[in-house]
Amino acid sequence: MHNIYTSSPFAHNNSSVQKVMLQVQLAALPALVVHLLLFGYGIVIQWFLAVATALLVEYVMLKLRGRPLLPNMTDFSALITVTGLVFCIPPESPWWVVVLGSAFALIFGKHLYGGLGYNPFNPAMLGYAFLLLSFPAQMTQWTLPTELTGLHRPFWDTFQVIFFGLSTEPEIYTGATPLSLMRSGLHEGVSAVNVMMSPILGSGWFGLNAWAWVNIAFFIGGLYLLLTRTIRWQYPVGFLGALIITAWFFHTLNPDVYAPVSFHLLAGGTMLAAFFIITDPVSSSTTPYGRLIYAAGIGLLVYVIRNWGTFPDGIAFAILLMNIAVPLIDRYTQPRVVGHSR
Amino acid sequence: MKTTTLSTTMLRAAGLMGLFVVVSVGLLVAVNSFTQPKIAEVERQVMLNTLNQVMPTRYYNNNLIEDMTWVTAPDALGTTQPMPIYRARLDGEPAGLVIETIAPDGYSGNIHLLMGVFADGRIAGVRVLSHRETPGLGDKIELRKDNWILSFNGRQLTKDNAHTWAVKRDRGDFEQFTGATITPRAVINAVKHTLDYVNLQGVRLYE
Amino acid sequence: MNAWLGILLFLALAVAFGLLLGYAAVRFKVEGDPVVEIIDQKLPQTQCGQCGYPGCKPYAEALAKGEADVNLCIPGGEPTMLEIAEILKKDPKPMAAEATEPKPPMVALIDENLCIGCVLCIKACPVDAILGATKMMHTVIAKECTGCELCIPVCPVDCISMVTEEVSSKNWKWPQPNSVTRIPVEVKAVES
Amino acid sequence: MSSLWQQKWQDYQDIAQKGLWNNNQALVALLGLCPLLAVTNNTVNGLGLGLATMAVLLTSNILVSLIRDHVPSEIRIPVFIAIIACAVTVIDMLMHAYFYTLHGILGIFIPLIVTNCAILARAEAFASKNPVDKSIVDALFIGIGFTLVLIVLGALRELIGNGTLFDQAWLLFGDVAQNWTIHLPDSYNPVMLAILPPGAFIALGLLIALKNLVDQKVKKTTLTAIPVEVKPTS
Amino acid sequence: MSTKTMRMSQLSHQFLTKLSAIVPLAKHWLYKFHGGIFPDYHKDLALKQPLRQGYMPKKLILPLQQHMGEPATACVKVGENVLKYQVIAQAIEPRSVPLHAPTSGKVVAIAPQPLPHASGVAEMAIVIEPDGLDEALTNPLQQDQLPPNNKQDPIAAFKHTILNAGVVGMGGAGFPSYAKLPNQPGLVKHLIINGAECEPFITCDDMLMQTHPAEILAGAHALATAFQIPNIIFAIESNKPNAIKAVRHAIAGQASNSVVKVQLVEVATVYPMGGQKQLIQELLGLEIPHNKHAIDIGIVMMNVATLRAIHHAINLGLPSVSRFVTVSGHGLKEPFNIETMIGTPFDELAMLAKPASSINYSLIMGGPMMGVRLVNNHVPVIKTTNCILANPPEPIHQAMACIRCGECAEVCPVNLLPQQLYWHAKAQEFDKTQDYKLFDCIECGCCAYVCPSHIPLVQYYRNAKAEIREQHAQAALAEQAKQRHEARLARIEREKLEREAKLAAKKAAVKAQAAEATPKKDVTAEPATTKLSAREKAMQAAKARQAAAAASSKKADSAAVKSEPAAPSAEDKRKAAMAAAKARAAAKQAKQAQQSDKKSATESVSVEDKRKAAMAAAKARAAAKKAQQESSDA
Repeated sequence: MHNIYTSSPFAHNNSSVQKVMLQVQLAALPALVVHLLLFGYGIVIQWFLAVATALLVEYVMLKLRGRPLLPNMTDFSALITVTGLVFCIPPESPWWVVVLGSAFALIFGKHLYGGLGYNPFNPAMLGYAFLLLSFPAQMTQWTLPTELTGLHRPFWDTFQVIFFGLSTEPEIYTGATPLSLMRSGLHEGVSAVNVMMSPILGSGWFGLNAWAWVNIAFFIGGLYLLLTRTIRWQYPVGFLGALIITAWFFHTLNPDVYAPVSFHLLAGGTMLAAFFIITDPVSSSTTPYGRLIYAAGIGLLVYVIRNWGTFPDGIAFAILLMNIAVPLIDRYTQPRVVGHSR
Repeated sequence: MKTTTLSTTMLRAAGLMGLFVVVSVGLLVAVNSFTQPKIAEVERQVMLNTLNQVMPTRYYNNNLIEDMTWVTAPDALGTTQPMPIYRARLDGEPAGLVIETIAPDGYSGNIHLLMGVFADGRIAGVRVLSHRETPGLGDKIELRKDNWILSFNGRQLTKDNAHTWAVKRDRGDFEQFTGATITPRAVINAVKHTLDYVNLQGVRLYE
Repeated sequence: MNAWLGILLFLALAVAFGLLLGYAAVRFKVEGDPVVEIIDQKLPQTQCGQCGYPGCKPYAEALAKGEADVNLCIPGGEPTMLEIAEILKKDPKPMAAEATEPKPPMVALIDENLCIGCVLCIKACPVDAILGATKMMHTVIAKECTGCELCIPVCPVDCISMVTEEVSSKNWKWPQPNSVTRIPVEVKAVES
Repeated sequence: MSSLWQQKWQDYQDIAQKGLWNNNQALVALLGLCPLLAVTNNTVNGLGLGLATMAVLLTSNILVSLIRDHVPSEIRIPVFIAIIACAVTVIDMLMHAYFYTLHGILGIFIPLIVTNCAILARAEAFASKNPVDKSIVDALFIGIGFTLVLIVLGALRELIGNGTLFDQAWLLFGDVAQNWTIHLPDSYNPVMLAILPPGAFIALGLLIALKNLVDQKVKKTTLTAIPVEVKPTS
Repeated sequence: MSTKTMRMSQLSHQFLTKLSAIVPLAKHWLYKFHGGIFPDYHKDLALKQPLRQGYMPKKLILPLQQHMGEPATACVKVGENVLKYQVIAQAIEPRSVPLHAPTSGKVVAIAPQPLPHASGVAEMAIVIEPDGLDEALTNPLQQDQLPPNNKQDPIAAFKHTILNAGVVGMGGAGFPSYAKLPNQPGLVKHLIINGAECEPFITCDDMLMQTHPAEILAGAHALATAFQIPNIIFAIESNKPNAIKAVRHAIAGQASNSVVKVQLVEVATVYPMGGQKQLIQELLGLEIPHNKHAIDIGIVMMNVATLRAIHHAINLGLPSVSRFVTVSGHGLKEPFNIETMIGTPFDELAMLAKPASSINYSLIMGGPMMGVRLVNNHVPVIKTTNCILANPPEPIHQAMACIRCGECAEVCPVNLLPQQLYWHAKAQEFDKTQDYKLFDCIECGCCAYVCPSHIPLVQYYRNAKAEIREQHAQAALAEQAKQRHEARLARIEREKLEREAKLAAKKAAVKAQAAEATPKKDVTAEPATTKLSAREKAMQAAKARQAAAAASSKKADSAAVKSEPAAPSAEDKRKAAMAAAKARAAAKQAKQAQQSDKKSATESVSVEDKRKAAMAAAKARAAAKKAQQESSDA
């Protein structure tokens, strides 16, 4: 039935969910390129695998839930979810890792809650946490940058590795990420400064390691998102601010045991989280102050988990924990409405 | 009228509750006295089974559980607390030792180990009693998850082969686990230190 | 020895608590039933008697005692049934087929040409919303009519009809956009 | 006479159906979830706890039903709790003596059966209002229903999370069960999340959803719900 | 404020204005309130054409309801000839203003006509066919014949005049202007002349300020003089340079002979600058407290067109019969501003602007942000109509799920959380919407304008507000019904007691008579006491009757009932209730049978059947009543 009562306004600024999502996807491109240059073709294959999974899962779930395919399939939110996830998993992990992760993220993280807009948890991080808990062995072995191993694996080889497993010794070109390196180094009594000197952490373009370069690429993409006002400033400022302050505090306290600020900023998924993951509006706080608190909480938790937790990087768990706190944060950070006293 | 209702209600409630509690506690006392010896017996048996995992019965014929002493060796056993040592003897001669030891530098805290050492310094067996390592990564030290722990069997520690007591990444003989090198390192070190201690002490531990 | 001590200790505890509970049971007995008032607040107060009770309050009392089903209030419809079920912690029951939706508000209108002034409707009206006297024409005070329809069957000349309030710019409501998102409470089984 | 028996039979069937399905303590009433979620990372653990719970339930239901007319209402809860606590402690001691290892694995969850609200709920809601025979039937089927959920949940989680089924069955069934364990092929990569605590919640959620789905299908229902159509807003 | 700080603020303002051309974000630093948007204004469309005047419509439709408040009451008859300025509908209810004939002509109908309202409902209107002569009444407002008590009081006289002139707020909401003003002098500290006109497309105020600045100022001065207002601020948005120039010139021209100097303020161009709350915040830094009006903090804000109408009423003695209207939109080839009579149909005006294609789409009354899409295009210009917008329909965006991006909260000028409001409004959780201050929403439409999911947010809020209002109204009605029912029960109870008392008295009297008839010396005292008690009872009954009468007239409280003596036993009552319920069930069955008959027998149900069914039902009911009475008598 055509609804004859339509309400003002009859004008719109022509923004749309799709445009927002595509903007985010666009901003992830520099990181994709850097990743591709430094870690080989793995990311591309994983990305296509993830997108194919996402399409299939979206289709099946929408059919099962009896929802129309059209606006829901094309909102590109699943694309952003799996893109976030793909950057988190080792580029040459077996194909079923990314497939299971994407499927879990979309089914359990989104559709079972009622679809886009109703999910309390960040689907990408839910998928990542699922993978990390379920397949820790696969998830903690990161492909070493080609710079370091000197192995520039051709596309076809990468493809074979992902789909049929490895033929040669894995130790040669997989290893620990800077964060796990730092963890095990510190564990064995090596001082943080000395860990920083280790070849994996220092070798690369301009003396920065591959992971740092990916982070920088994310930072550049993130600045673009900030400038186009696609994301709110509270997220990166709160998150990075909290991380910098805590890291600086502890590093000043004891530089032997606590890694410097620069290390925390350029290792693991810091920048990915700051500009691409925690900025997911659905699962984050929705009030201006709330966003700042939410982001700062994640920054703090990331530092805590990195230093004292069971897993080397704490992005996923920090975000999921703060997701739980969102309703509370929202409740207590409502802005003062004009005409009301505080 | 009202006061009598109140007092009768109160007395009735108190009496009934008292009755129930007396019957219940009486029953418990009875069952307890019946099961207590049985439990003690089972506990002993279980203990023995555990010890036998690292010290097979065919190598000794004394009462392993009774022949126990405490030693304190913070450097070797990873704790300042005294740890139990069970002495296995074959016809009165020293046959081997079963030692509880701790690897203090596990990824998430202490790893409690039980190891059996023959009198000649060969390892009879090592088992993990308890740990808090990451599931899927470090927990392969459990026999239920992986056979890795069996790779200690029959090993000796000499001056020449001390450097082989390490994971392959550190140019040793032992496999490491994908994604977790800290845990096997910790276990290997703990076993190595304990073995070192046993070799050093020699027959003194059987006294 | 220990066992006896244990038994004695528990006995003492049991007796003490028994006394306490007995005392509390007599002294802190709750009188009266505030639930009636709460339910009465939720009922539409049409006083129509369609529930089989002579008014909203009696129905509320019956509900509080657990004597009545939660689904009897026809004018309140499903929303009221759900509220009652919620208050009484009972399972919702489906409404009779004609009453799943609350009816649009209606008021009685007396056709003044037909009215013979019998005062029967005045007697039937539960809220005294009909004015008139014997042999005089009657009229409904529309503002006070609850739309209970009790006056319709008693009228010997069938001069009363129910009319809906006309939509005007004053009482018109913005509809919810695409308002089709009602979630059902009861999934009705269809016998196969 | 026979009609009386028929009536009883009918009642028993009714109670059984409620206990197993319609009022399943784990899937419908959502009672006793703490032990349920904690121990079901393996089929045998689930079965063990289920049987222990059932034994307690049976004892407490019988006793409560027997004494129901003699206990004034103000002290009924303490008395019920006393009965339950007593039964649990006895079973705890017996398990300690005869199933030592299983007792060690189930650990604190055996004593915690005292606080399993399913048991107190049955005592209060059923046994204290019904004769002994019905209470026994109720306890049996509530217990079976609860145990079945524990087993299914345990099997599901063990299979997905560990790649095995009936692992450690000898803890409960003795040495005959040494090779009851079923292993999935080695190429299967266990999804470890399933045996971790979050897996318990997810698996239980899925089981509940499945139960509701079956109920819907059984009733041959037509939904009166209109799915949320996203219509063009003009 | 010293000149130095003023200069500084001017400089920084200029800098920010320049900056905002490069950095869009800087636009937000140019004004004081939260949020706001910068839509495409399209104001030049209608401004390109000169003002049109003197259009004589073929027919004038004058709805009795032109504004907020109660409708006026028609005081002319069909067929009557009316003159320009003649009162055709009177203000009888409070919060109502009279309606005047905009031109001379003949009343051709007084009937429901579609209103320029979102609902599209038809309501009573007077339709006048102009005779083209435009004959006017002289001295239409008869200011010389003020009511005696108003003569001394300038404020009362002022309010009386603008009420009689039918002046209502012409900016949008249409609040009767007299009702906005206080009754005492000195209460108003600031008069704000609202020339902000922030909605896209609309330029009628702009045009008015360009063409009649002196009249606006004259109206303001009249108001300021009557109410002794010390401060007048004239606010114009910066995107109306010609209007600013004209007004500045007019102020300069009047400065010498006016009491209060008008302060002209150029405010930033941002939507919704013209909103009352926003403009006050911008100009004075004050917020209107929740649930209060501007006048409560000493501010009166008037739209420029309203002030002109006040000038016409006070200084010229003319009622409000015409207004400036913008006719614009992308569907028109020659958009324009026009001074037209109230009652001119929209479609006639739209045709004047040479539509690009036939207007087979809905016109919008007002601007695109807060306007009303019409259900029917043949509706008249009313006193609040500022714009007729003809925008051909655009491709429809499907509404998608809210992603809580918070754009809406960023632009909300009253700092609400529209995303949360939407969530709860959609779920019909009205308590929660009120927690999130739903009623502070000004429905400006900024949130929906920026919503990337294209959710019609404002409509959700409008729906929620309407539902809440209805809920409140219904709760009040239910409470009233309950009280009346209880009062009735109390009355019936009392009447029954009275009857019983009477009966007892009678019986006693009869007995007493019988006793007297057979006199026995030793019991002479007895009948006397019986008599006495009978009389007492009768007196009690009389008292009870009085009390009942008083109580029922006052909707007696139940406390009075409880104090009545000897209620019938609960058992009896219940029996009666049950019997009644049974009978009712029977009646209901009969009714249902009748209804199902009705359904099956399609349209043509014989009256006979209906009657029979009704009779059956009535009989059942009578039986029920009887049963009730019997049991209560027992």
